[in-house]
Amino acid sequence: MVEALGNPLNLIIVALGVGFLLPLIERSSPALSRGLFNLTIIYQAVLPLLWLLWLVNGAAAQQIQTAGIAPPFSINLRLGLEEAFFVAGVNLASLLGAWYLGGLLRGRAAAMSVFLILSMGVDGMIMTRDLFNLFIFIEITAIATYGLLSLERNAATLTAGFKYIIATSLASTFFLLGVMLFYYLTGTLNIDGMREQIAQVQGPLGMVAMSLLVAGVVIELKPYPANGWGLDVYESAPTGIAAMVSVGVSAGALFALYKILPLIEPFLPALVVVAGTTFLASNIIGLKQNKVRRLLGYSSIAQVSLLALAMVLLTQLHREDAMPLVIGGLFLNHLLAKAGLFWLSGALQRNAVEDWRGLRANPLLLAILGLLLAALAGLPPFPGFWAKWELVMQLSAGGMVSWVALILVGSLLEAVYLFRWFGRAMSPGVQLTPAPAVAQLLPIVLAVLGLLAAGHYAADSLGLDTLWVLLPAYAGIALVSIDGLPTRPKGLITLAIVAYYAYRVVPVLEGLTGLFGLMLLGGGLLMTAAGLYRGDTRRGYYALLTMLLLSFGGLLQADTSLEFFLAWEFLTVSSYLLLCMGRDAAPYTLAYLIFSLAAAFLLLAGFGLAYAETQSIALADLANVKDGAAAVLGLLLLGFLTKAGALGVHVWLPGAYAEADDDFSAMLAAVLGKAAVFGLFLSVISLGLKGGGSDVVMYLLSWIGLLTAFFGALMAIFQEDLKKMLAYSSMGQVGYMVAALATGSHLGWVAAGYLAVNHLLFKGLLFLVAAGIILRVGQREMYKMGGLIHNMPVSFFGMLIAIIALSGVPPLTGFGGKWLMLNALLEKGWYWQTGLAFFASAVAFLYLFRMIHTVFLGQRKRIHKDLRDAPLALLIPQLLLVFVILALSVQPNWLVNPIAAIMASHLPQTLVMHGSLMQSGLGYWDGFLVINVVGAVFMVPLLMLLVLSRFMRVQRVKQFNIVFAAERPESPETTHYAYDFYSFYDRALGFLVLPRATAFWNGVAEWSHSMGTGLRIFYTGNGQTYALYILLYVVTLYFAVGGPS
Amino acid sequence: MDTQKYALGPLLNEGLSAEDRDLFSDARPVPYEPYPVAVVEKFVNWVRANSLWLLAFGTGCGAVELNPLMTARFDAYRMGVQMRPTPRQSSVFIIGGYASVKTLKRIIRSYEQMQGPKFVVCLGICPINGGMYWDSYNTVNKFDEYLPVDLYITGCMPRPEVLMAGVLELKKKIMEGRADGANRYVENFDWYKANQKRVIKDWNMPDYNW
Amino acid sequence: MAKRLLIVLALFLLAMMFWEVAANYTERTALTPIATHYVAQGPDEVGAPNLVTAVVVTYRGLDTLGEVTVLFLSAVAVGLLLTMGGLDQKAEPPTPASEIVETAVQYLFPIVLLFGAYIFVNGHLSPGGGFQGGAVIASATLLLFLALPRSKLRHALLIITESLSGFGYVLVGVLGLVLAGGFLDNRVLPLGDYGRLFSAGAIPVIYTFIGLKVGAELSAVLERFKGEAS
Amino acid sequence: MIELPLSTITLGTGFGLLLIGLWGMLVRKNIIRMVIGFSLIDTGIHMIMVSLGYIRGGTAPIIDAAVDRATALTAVVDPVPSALVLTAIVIGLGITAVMLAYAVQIHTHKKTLSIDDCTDSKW
Amino acid sequence: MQDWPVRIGYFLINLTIVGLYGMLLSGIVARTLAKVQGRIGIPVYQPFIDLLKNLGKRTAVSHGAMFYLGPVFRLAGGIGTLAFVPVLYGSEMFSNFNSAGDLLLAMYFMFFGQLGMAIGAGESGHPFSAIGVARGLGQMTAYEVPFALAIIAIVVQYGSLSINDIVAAQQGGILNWTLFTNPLAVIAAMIAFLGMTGYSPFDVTMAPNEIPIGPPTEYHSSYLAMMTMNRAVFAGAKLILFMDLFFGGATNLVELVIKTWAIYMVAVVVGAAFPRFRVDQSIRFFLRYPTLIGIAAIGYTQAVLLP
Repeated sequence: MVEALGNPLNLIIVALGVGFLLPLIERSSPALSRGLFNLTIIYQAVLPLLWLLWLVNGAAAQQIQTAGIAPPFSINLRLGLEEAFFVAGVNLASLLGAWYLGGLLRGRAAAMSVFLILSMGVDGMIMTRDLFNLFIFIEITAIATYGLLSLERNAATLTAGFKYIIATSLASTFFLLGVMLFYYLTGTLNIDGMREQIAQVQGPLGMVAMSLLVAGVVIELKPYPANGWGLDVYESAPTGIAAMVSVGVSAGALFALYKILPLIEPFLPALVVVAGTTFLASNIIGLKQNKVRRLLGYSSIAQVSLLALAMVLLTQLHREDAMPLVIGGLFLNHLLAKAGLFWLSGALQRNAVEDWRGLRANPLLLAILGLLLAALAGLPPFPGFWAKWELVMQLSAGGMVSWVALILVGSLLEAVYLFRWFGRAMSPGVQLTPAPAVAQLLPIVLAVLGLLAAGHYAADSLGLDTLWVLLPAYAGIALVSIDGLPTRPKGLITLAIVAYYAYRVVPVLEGLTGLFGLMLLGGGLLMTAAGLYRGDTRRGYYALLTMLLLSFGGLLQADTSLEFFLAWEFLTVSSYLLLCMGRDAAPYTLAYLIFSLAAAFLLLAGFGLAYAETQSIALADLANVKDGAAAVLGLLLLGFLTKAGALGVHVWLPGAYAEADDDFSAMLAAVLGKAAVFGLFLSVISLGLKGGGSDVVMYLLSWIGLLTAFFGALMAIFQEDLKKMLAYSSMGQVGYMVAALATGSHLGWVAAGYLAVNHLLFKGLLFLVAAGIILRVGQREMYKMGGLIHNMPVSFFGMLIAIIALSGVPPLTGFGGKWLMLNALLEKGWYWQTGLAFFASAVAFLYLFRMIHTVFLGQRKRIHKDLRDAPLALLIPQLLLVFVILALSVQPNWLVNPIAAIMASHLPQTLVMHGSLMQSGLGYWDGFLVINVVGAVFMVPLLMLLVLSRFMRVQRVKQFNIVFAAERPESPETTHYAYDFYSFYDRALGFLVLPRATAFWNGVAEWSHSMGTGLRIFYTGNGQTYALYILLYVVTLYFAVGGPS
Repeated sequence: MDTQKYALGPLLNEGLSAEDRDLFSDARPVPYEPYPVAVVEKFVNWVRANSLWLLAFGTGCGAVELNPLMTARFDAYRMGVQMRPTPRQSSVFIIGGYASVKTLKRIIRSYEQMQGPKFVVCLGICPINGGMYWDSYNTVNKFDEYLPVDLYITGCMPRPEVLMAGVLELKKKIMEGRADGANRYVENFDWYKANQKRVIKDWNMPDYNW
Repeated sequence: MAKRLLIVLALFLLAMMFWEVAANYTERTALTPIATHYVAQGPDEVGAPNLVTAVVVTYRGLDTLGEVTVLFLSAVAVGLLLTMGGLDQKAEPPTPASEIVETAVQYLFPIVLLFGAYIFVNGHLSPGGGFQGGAVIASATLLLFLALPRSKLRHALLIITESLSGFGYVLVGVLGLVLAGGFLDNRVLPLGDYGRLFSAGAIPVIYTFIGLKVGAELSAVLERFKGEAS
Repeated sequence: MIELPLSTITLGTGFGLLLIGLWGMLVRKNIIRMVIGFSLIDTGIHMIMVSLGYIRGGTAPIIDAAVDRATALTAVVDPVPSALVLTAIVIGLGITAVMLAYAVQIHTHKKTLSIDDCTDSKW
Repeated sequence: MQDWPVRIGYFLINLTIVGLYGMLLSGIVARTLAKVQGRIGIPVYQPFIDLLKNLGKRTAVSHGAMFYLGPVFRLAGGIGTLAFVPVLYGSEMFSNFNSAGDLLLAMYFMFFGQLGMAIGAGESGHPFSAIGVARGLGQMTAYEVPFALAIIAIVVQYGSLSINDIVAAQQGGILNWTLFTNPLAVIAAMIAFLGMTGYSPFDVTMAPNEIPIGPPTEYHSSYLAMMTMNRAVFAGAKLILFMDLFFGGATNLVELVIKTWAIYMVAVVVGAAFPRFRVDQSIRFFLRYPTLIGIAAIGYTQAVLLP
């Protein structure tokens, strides 16, 4: 009995039997029919899952014959691992879909049986090994879909349905013709039989046969531009049905393609082009889309064509062994995420993207949406991430670089429109609809859980220490579950977790990673602690923060590029979401994400190229790349530079740094930016010293670095917004590090390390001071402040120390960085760059003075009379940073010696230390002596003034007691010189900082959008035109591949 | 000198609106005493006399006579005289002729912003008795009712040569330690202030412009 | 106009493809190995003289089950589509047919039904089968509707027939799985004497189910289109 | 004059029907006519299918009095395409029925049968 | 190396010499200018009198702690700069604390006083102070470019950042001076020097007629006296630096006086002859020809001097 229940044929038998009976039972007992339906659909889902389990555990693939007669004389089916996987996936989706559709199906036995048979049809498409039988199942699926489409009866659905019928029936007609020609040529209908007889499929008939067969299947996959009909259905069908079409039917068609691949060898290149074009075109057109369902349609088509592309390319490369992960991962990802999103859009009854505003009021829904979108965009820990990774590695190894590029560009575009949607959901707005019923949400939640589980499994299959590498995600999830706690305890919990983690991790790290471990985790902890000043509700903030901080650990501990990339993506995701929490961050988050993802994809491409050459993903083996060293280095550097905000790709930076929560800005600028620097270090250490092309790359890098430094500083001086100024300043500071790294000398790398540590200290300090100011003043526009030194003396002191350290004026730490860097540049012989560095560091004075003056000095506004200093929670970390800066100023060797030792393990040491005296090839610097001399020298005039004050009555006066050309000042606002502070500089050099990069990227965006407009011109909405496209597609395929003999 | 005498508590600054009072100091000016060592005081007086920084504020028609003073013909620089654009750094205030009520207000403000020791020199007849403006509704007649004057240079208008003579006279006075107008102003502060307020109707300044 | 040109071009190119096929097509002179198996072994394995039936019902039984499913689905789909507000109900009432026609139909109707039954019952012996028989039965319904536009079918009966015969078909298939070689094996019943009505195992049974089901479904479809279905 | 084989003629006819049907589907604006076009395509396909299974000089694959089992191997046509056609016909019928039902509903909702007016969703 | 007290003592001697010399220099300059204008001019000791006068002021106001400390920073910056520059070549007594760092240290420490002063002036709340500082800093970024390029050129030329090494390389004859070996660099640096001294046409910071008188507008009394002292010390330090880098340094005080006086007179003469630039004009001026000359200097050094 048990055995009978486990028969895979039951998938067909039970569905059909029940399907036929349902209308009858409905007449006598609706409840019974409903129960039977539920039972069946559960059975349908459980059975393949069990089989999947058995097959994974070593059971043999099932060959199922019918009619008691052996194939090829009868029809046979197969349930191997891949079939079981697809069937299980589809049936799971239909189970959840049925659950979701509950209301629509209730009381409609006919609809229920159609639904059952639809998923049965897809199962059949997947399992059958007979070509004509495949046709039958295609038709079953098609007609079942036609039937279900009619559940929602309005003009749009009906006309879309009709177009769908025309298209699919034409496709199946061609398919049938192809099948018959194949039969004529090979004398069999059995696919395995045909493979044996494939030699017969040649000549003019063979060519026609193949092209018809391919066309039939490919059109089912909705290739661009012959896919308008599919999109119309996605847009207008009931969401549950659209989900089934997107997920189930496409899965069947995809598997059909998989089955016939061996039969159509000559068409593989054409298929690649078709799939690639469709993937790219759909994603470009998706950019223009503002209706969610059609958007999901474009995404569906793109994902399915990506699957097809991967499948065909891997077949071409004969890397079938990679298919389970790539195809399986991508498929599951698409299946659950896409279905989930369709359901969500249905459950919320919102179609226009604009209508999703205000969803952030409901964190659960927002979380679901975010997770599903993240999955769809291929972010970890979801299966799509692993699949894409593996795909890129395999393709790179196979030399298919251009396809890698296409896939990455397409994925990026997809992320753009998906996260634009998320951005809308994060924007403030009115909650339009009441929250949907739990019953409708549960399947979606289950889909999310399924995705997470699948991601975990996929990571397992790559042989990773899954729990450990996915720790950030799990920790995040765990903390979400205690999100109900008050804010500060959550912060303390985060601190405790991360501190323990750091305690475990940091001591293990050595060398460079140790240094960055201290910076990232230590700095992270400090900024987290500073964040405790906020007691307001911050939903999900600490969960994401934990994720962010733990991924620093992942980044540092990564031994392979996979682990590194994983941690990197975790960083991207968590920082993006944290950024989204900023009150007015919505307009800037998308740019942040796009550039972050672009950076990640550049890294991915770089790692792929490296893998292609070394066949290893170990980070240590990066150094073994020889021929492609320059290319790999270039890609990696581009990626990291994008994330670091180098000139040209900096456009995301000011908005992101400025609009994030104030404490998170500090984290972003001071700590997270160092992750990019760490990446730069890694790539330069591994690949920067290879000579040849690498030297060119490094030379370019030095210019990029210094131009970034210069323009960062120059743009900073024109900012009115405190945090924007700091943001540009950060950009400029990172530029110095980049330039120092580019020298490729011991001195330069010491300089880079030193600058990085310093930047962490003073930029963290500045952002924390800014947080305190903004908290008290409630403003970011600096000219609306002024004279706050009297209210916030400690904050002033912090900023003073920070700006002296930043400016590079001795005796504080900043000078060490400048000295090391300039020495390194001069030693390298990069004189022009050195000149630019001087200029940039001089320009930095301008914004530094402007910042401290407009905020703390000058005239205090009347409304700020009673402001208090920042809360202690903010001041303590500030004072700590001040202390560290001062300590390192007194003894720069405490910092330089370890860094020099670390770098000496990579390069011959050129920085020589004699006690506190440092010597480069050109100059020398004794930091300890300098600060002592300066200290002593400072005492002389101080004492003098104190003495003089004894003979001079010094009257402390107030802010309006100034010489004002014999008049009295009327108001602090008009007396405070702050707005457009450097207007003369603007007149002199303002032409340099016209927003060219922004204009360029806007142009790119606009260009992509108009490409979208251009590409979607094919979608006329007319069914007949679509039919014509299909016809043209068929003949084009034929003539493109072979044509008449 | 008895400091108690001047510790009469903060100024009331009644001319200011309540919110402006926070923005201006309400401290009372205090007179300074000579250095305890007489030699030092004498030396410092000599230094003061030889470094006369004029406030570049032409308050009336006489200002036109100040400019030739610095040119090649008269070259007051050689006597240690130079113009300073800010009252904070000046030590000599030359009232250039008649003082209209409107200007008087600015003169007072500028004078109070100068750091002591500071000296006032009146130029021409008008600050003495009003001169040709003696019955004008908007010109003060006896300037020393409003600010302490250390030296008068009479004439209408006095030529630069006379001005230079006046400078020499002022030097002499300073060296002798008799140019104590600043302390007189502080010691009789309430009387001066009352006089000032009597003529200046729109008193929207603090009582003492630090 | 451009579109028209494009259509002509597309069809021309398609015609070129077809021309390739037609020009290079050679008529077969011998059966394929599989067909040879069917012809040589079919009568023994399946016991049906009509080899097409043997192929349809047994060798490619799964296709046929699928085919039945397709028909079922289309009936359901038509039902779903036309349940509410089918054809315009406000159309002019059809002119009644003449008495001769009405009378003739009353006589012809059962005969046509019977003929249909004959066709599906004999499907394994002579040309014909479940689908053909079912179609004939449906044609009887069509005749009825044409002659007597106001006539109604008994809906319950249709559904019961449809469901039970479909289920019966699946059941026979499962019996094949349990009792004989595999799903849809017709040898659950003895093959019997070659060429007899009660032979070829379960084929006549299956064809009966199919015939009933197809007849019922097509009738139902016709009724839906007629537009007066409840 | 070369004598055309029988099946070539039916094959050609089938292709012809297919092309005519396609013309109908692509050019005719009326949905009903498009459905008719589809039926023609279907019929064409069926003819092609049968033609491809034809064996020169073969007869119907029914082994009874007319064809004895001994000679059957050379006397009958391939039964498989016939069987497949049977299936294909039914499927075509099913699709046609659904198309017509859609046509009915579209007419009900839009009061038109012109395919050019069915552009409710576009991009 | 001597003991600390000795070094400090030497430094104090240096400081006094340079300070007095700086004060005297400003008197000389004023007197020279007066002669140009056909006047008798001040006595050369007038700056000392003015300084003492300001020290002898008896009242002062303070706008806050930073205002109070501003002149301290300023003077410390001047003294510190001097501390990091060797006054006479080859003399231990006059080498100051040059061992603490090289040319870069001196260059960057110059900003110390300016920054502190700017913050102090900012606290005064006077808009003219802020405007003056903004202008000063803006112009500073501009003249810093030709100056830096010139410095780079001579660092390339002499292969060292150490001031002592650079001076050493120029010993042995007038033709070894940078002035003659690398004239382009010297031209660039001297134009930058004009900006640094703040005489016209680059006196945008003080600009007595429009923003009287820029950053120190609120400073007076002893504050002003300390700033005057700084002007002397700082100018001295800068002149010595320029002399060391471009004019062969000095081995004795007479040489020092002659050379620095000559360098200073360049600025004075130019200042006497030109009217003031607008700020943006000044910035653009420095970034045009002087910068080009500086670039050419590096190119010349690399192409002609190094091989």
